[in-house]
Amino acid sequence: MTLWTGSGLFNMELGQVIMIAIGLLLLFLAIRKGFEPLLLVPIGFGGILANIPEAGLALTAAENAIHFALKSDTTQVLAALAAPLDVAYQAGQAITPELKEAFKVAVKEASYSDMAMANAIAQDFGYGNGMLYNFYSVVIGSTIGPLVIFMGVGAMTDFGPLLANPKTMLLGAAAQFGIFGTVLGAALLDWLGILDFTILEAAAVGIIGGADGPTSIYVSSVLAPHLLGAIAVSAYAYMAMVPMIQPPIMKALTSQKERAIKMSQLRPVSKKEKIVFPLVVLIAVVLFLPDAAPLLGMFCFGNLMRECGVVERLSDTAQNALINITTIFLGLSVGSKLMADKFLDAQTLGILGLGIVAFAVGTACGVLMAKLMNRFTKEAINPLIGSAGVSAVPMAARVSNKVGLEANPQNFLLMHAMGPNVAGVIGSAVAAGVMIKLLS
Amino acid sequence: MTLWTGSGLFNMELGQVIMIAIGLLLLFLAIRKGFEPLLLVPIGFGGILANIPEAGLALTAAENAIHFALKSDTTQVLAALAAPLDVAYQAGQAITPELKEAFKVAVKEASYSDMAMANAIAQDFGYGNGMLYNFYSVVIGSTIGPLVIFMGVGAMTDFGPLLANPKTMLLGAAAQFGIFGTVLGAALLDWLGILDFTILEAAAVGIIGGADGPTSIYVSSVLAPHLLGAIAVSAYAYMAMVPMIQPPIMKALTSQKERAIKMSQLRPVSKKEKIVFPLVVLIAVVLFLPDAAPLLGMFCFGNLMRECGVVERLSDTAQNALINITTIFLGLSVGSKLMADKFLDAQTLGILGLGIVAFAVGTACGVLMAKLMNRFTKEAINPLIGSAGVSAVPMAARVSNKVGLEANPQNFLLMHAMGPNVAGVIGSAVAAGVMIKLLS
Amino acid sequence: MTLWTGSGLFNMELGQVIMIAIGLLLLFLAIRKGFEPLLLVPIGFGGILANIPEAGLALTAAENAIHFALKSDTTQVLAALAAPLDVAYQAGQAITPELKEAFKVAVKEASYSDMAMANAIAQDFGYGNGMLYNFYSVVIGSTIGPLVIFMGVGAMTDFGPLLANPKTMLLGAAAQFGIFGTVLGAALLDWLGILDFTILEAAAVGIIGGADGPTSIYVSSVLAPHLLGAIAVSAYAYMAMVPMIQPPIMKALTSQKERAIKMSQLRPVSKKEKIVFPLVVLIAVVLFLPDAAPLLGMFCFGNLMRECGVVERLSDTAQNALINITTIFLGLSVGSKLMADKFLDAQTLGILGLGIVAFAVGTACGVLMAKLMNRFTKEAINPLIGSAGVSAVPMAARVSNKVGLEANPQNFLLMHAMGPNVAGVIGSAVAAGVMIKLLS
Amino acid sequence: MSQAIDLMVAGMGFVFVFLIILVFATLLMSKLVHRFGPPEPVAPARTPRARPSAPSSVDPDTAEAIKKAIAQYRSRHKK
Amino acid sequence: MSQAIDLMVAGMGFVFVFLIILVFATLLMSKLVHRFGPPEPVAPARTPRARPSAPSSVDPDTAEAIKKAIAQYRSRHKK
Amino acid sequence: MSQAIDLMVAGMGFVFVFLIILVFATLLMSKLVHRFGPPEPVAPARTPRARPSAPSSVDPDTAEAIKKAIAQYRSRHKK
Ligand code: NA
Ligand code: NA
Ligand code: NA
Repeated sequence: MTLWTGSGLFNMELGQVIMIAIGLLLLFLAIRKGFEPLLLVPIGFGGILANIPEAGLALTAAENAIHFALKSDTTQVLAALAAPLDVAYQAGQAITPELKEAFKVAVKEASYSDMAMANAIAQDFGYGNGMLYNFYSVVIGSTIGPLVIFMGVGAMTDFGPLLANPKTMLLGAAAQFGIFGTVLGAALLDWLGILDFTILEAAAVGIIGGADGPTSIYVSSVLAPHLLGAIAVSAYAYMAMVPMIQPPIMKALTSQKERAIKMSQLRPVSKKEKIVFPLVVLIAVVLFLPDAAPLLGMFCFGNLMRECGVVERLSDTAQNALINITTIFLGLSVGSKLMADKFLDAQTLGILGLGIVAFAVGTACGVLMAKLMNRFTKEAINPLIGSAGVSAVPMAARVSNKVGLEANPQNFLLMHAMGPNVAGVIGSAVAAGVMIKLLS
Repeated sequence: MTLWTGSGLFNMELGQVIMIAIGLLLLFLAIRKGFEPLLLVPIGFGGILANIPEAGLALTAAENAIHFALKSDTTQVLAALAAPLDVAYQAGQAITPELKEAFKVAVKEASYSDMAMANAIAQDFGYGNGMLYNFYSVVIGSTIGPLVIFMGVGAMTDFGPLLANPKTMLLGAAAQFGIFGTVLGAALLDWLGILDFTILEAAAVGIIGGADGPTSIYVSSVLAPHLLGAIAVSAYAYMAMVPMIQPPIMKALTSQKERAIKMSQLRPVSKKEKIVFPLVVLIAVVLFLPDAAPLLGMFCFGNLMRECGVVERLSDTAQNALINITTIFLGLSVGSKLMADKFLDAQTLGILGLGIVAFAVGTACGVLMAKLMNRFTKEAINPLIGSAGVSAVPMAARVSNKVGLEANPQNFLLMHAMGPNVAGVIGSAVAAGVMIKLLS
Repeated sequence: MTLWTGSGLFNMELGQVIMIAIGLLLLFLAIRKGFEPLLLVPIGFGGILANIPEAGLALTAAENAIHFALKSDTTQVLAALAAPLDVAYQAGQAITPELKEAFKVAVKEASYSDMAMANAIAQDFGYGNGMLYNFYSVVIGSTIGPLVIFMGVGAMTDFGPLLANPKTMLLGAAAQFGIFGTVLGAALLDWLGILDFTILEAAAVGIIGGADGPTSIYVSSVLAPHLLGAIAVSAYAYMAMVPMIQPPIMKALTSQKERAIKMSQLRPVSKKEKIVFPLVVLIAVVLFLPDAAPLLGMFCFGNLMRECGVVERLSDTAQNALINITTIFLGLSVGSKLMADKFLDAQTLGILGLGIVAFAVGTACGVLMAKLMNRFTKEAINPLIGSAGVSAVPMAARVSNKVGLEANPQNFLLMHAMGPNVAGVIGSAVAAGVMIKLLS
Repeated sequence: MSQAIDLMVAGMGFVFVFLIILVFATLLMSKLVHRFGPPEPVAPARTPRARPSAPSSVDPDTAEAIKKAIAQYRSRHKK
Repeated sequence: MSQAIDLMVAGMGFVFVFLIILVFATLLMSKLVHRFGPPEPVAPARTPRARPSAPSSVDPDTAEAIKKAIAQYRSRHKK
Repeated sequence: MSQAIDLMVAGMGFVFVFLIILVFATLLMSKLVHRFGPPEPVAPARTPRARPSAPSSVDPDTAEAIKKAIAQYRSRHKK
């Protein structure tokens, strides 16, 4: 009996069925279509795990205790939990739908200390945090996961092309309009009454336009953790779709002649410049934007380990074992935010819709900026490399190269696009720092 | 003086001497006899560390504080700790043997919150958790360790042979009788008054019959953490002894003719079937047994990473760096449960005795089930592959193969035995889920 | 506006500028001069991160809350934090320099429980622990980091040369006079009123003489965490300078003839001796010095994994992925202790001065002990191998070899010096255990 | 005691039910994959829990070949 | 809405200011490095985020060579 | 000051006692191992803290051999 009443089939809700289907869809996209599989395989799988009925893998001890106590009328547990959560309830009182709602709201609005107390009480009664909740709090709640990934990305990034032509950094700046344009879009939806977005939520949604996975996860975990699932899925999905999203926009904004512009070969960059560059970025962060310090600090640290040549052991581990381990748990943790009652919401649709706007706006602004720069610089700049400013490393640079080759089969833009591409990573980390500074 | 009164030689108790000898014995078995060295080397070493007198490596801050305060008459510390632990004691009162006993019992029975408060007070007085206690709470207390190992095992498992002949899964089911038969045995010992086992303890002991290390550790950490040391040691020791335990049982239950049965070659299995299979298992877990979700979810996740072909980086890390790191700390953590006052107990003898019964029963039921199936299936089934259903991957399958070769030198059963062998892993995880569901 | 008033440039203090310069200097020494780069690159970078104005990366949530509340006159936050920290303050009261000082002192002297409560309150107000503070508490606060490094070092250490000639262990003992001589020196400075050092601080400073990174970090994190930054930097810097510090002392204390002494070839050592040796050391720790158990236990565990030959997977991971990951975070964590207000202090100068004394004394005592032993042993001992007793593996042994070759080009001392060299690691871990036992 | 019997009955029953369902689900899955999936080259069954063929490692054959190569190399280039 | 506009103005402004400063800082840095640094052999620009040339891994060329070696070895040493 | 002297006396004393005991324990251990252990092939002393001969890595000799092999291979198979 317990086995049957406790089974998934008996307790399955429609939302969970839908979310499991979405999880399977993400796995399909990742495995068959090659959509950012390193992240979407763990996210999709984590999403399925988070929606297993009665398993409560993504819930805190307190939430699990409330769920089971409400189900089995264990009023004593409910009464004990009611106190720290500030719910009006005495042991023995009847369990009404209003009460369920009251607990739900209370959990959502509880302060850090109250929640900690409620969890301790739940653990006294033998309930525990779900596995995915533990992963989430260690990896994302502490912000360590995205930062370690960013360190690994730093250790994999070669700033050579950027150093050879630093002015392409401006393309990486322009493309960040994708972020702030989307914030504006979200605020507009809110103003028009179509969807509700607080300014914090709007900023978190906007970061999708940064086209950078760890930055998106970091910012949304700080500004709007309840939207993290939708934002991360949206960011990675659109990053995978960059080869579909960008080319039409790039072609619409450029003439055949512009696309055929050949750029002069990049100068060689010395080892020493590469070693000093991450320190230059770090000093700029120190002086101008301390709130970008965690993200850009770890990024520069990874890059310094890569370039300095004396800590290859560490650089190697940062690029392999460490980033892989973190990716596995980061993905599962993001998946834990794909729970039906939090994900199946009009906001999610809005986020998916705004996400593609973000990419399109960022691409367009990058291209337009490149056209503008082309007027003022001595050496010609092919406007196609502007689109790479959104980051989505290295996909966006490859798209620039491909579109360039279509216009002129002798035109190899890959290296030239790599400059704005990695500048886009810095640009979105800076934008992230600004938003965190101004809003939190 | 302090050096002498604080030395191991001055404070050594007989139990600790015995436990250190047991630790050395485990190391000997692991290193010289090749008994599951990957786990038994860290477990044995951890067992020695846990029994170093006065070092308190496996104790909480509160336990360390109580130990030293009782020893040095620091009544102020004792009084401070007495409050949350609900011991009747005032600063200045004499320290009696009864008081020592009262503290010991209080620590054992303290709730999660009370213990947390006592630890905080002990840390205020400058005491800290022992190293092994920290390892234990991070790796096993959080259940993360066994789950990560299970993920790695999933990433190392090839379900091909099982997919080629799915009905051999029933052998993996039958062999789980080893688990429940042992539960019954423990309950019988309790009923006869020979040993005391609660139903939770009996279930935890039974899981030894699952012949799967991480499952044993996971289940006993949930149902009976105080028995974890004995259960894990018993499980790994008997898994290493499978080549001695199984053959006599297999030969006793089969005729020479049955043992010589040749099985038809397995059909090739497509990549796609291998990718979809972990998802099929996952969906079955979702629908029927949410309580097996942590174990089987991580197992299927590991296997999906292995088979999907697009996340080789992650699969590789899950099978190497990650599982190795986790194994080191898991082993030391299990070792921390080999403390004299918890291990040297009649229950441990019972556990060691019941463990071998568990393996024998599981083996026998697997073989008998195979004989039964052989009657009803078109294609012949060699009953020797039934014994592989206990899991103990891949040792049990090799035993099947070896005994098969003895009967018929042309009879290669290894691949056929691999099916029930990995089915046994699923089977014992399911059994674990059922026991956790019904008992906790 | 917020961007400008929150920028580093606007808030930069002189101390932070100096510390950032010191961080850059450490990076320069590590990258250009090859000074222990594996540690000094992360330490230097962490030091810069820790001193970014307004970023608060190395501060607790409570410290961050106090900083920003004092800056922005948020008296409500201050009042809430004043309670657990025992500061006399009511919401609405004016913020005076005395109040700032009072909070600073209160944070420094708060007990573990009070600090935990203050942090919880700060988190209720939306403040969080800095990234580096989180790293520090996980990696060093828990003592896990140095212990894991020590395990990895154990897995990389070959005790063969020591086993071939065990009496060279005495050289590793004599060189520990560097530790205790420095403790005496620090106490002398205190007694003369030149600098203030409590006995705990003096002991922590002395451990620099152990010439062993993880031991230094471990001991100072236990005895005097506020000095950890200076002690670790001093230890690693002088270890890198061993080839400059040692030769003059070695030459001053030995005659040309002594330096030219040829030592007989080391006997071959069997595998079995190497397997048993870490267990012998462990048993000695069990019997005589439980307080050295964490350090020497993990060291012996690593060495047993290396030598036993049956857990190569684990040994390999302990020497690579695991030690590299730990080194990255350990270095950043040590860097978090390079904050201006804690580092720029007369004590730091004292520590740097005493550190070189420590190395010199240790070297001298090792050489003198070797000369003494040479009188009483049958086989000749070249006094140059005595200096290797300070540890600083394998640099000090190479120095012995080099100075030996200068005196006699046929004189290869490397292997003979390796014995005292690894004995020095054991010796300083023993000294660490004694100091922790007697002082904490 | 009776608890243990209940646990055994429920447990073994459930294990069998679950794995029987899984047998049928697997058979169905294989059928569906073969019907709807495009034909693909088939991989032969490998030994389970075998060491992964990690991209960074050198397989035994290679190792052997390399050894020979080194031996030859050394015998030719005696220093 | 006005908050979002403010955020956009401040944000884009800051991003541009920051990266423009970085452009000049980088140009200055390169100049300083070239002036004061001793000449050194120059590395050509590589593809960013490429797999590291991990010391423990075998590069494609080697892999190819090894494959050939194995093939030869096997053909010569048929068991 | 007197605390520091006490610490030094106790500390150095203990370090010496401990390591002297360890010397004798080690000598005894070696003797016992040689007496009771069956003879085994003996490994020569290696450099401590040396890089482990990680199974996944390629040793210098091999690397050299491989390089030669590649050079030959390339010179023969010019694309
Ligand atoms: Na970007
Ligand atoms: Na099993
Ligand atoms: Na030392």
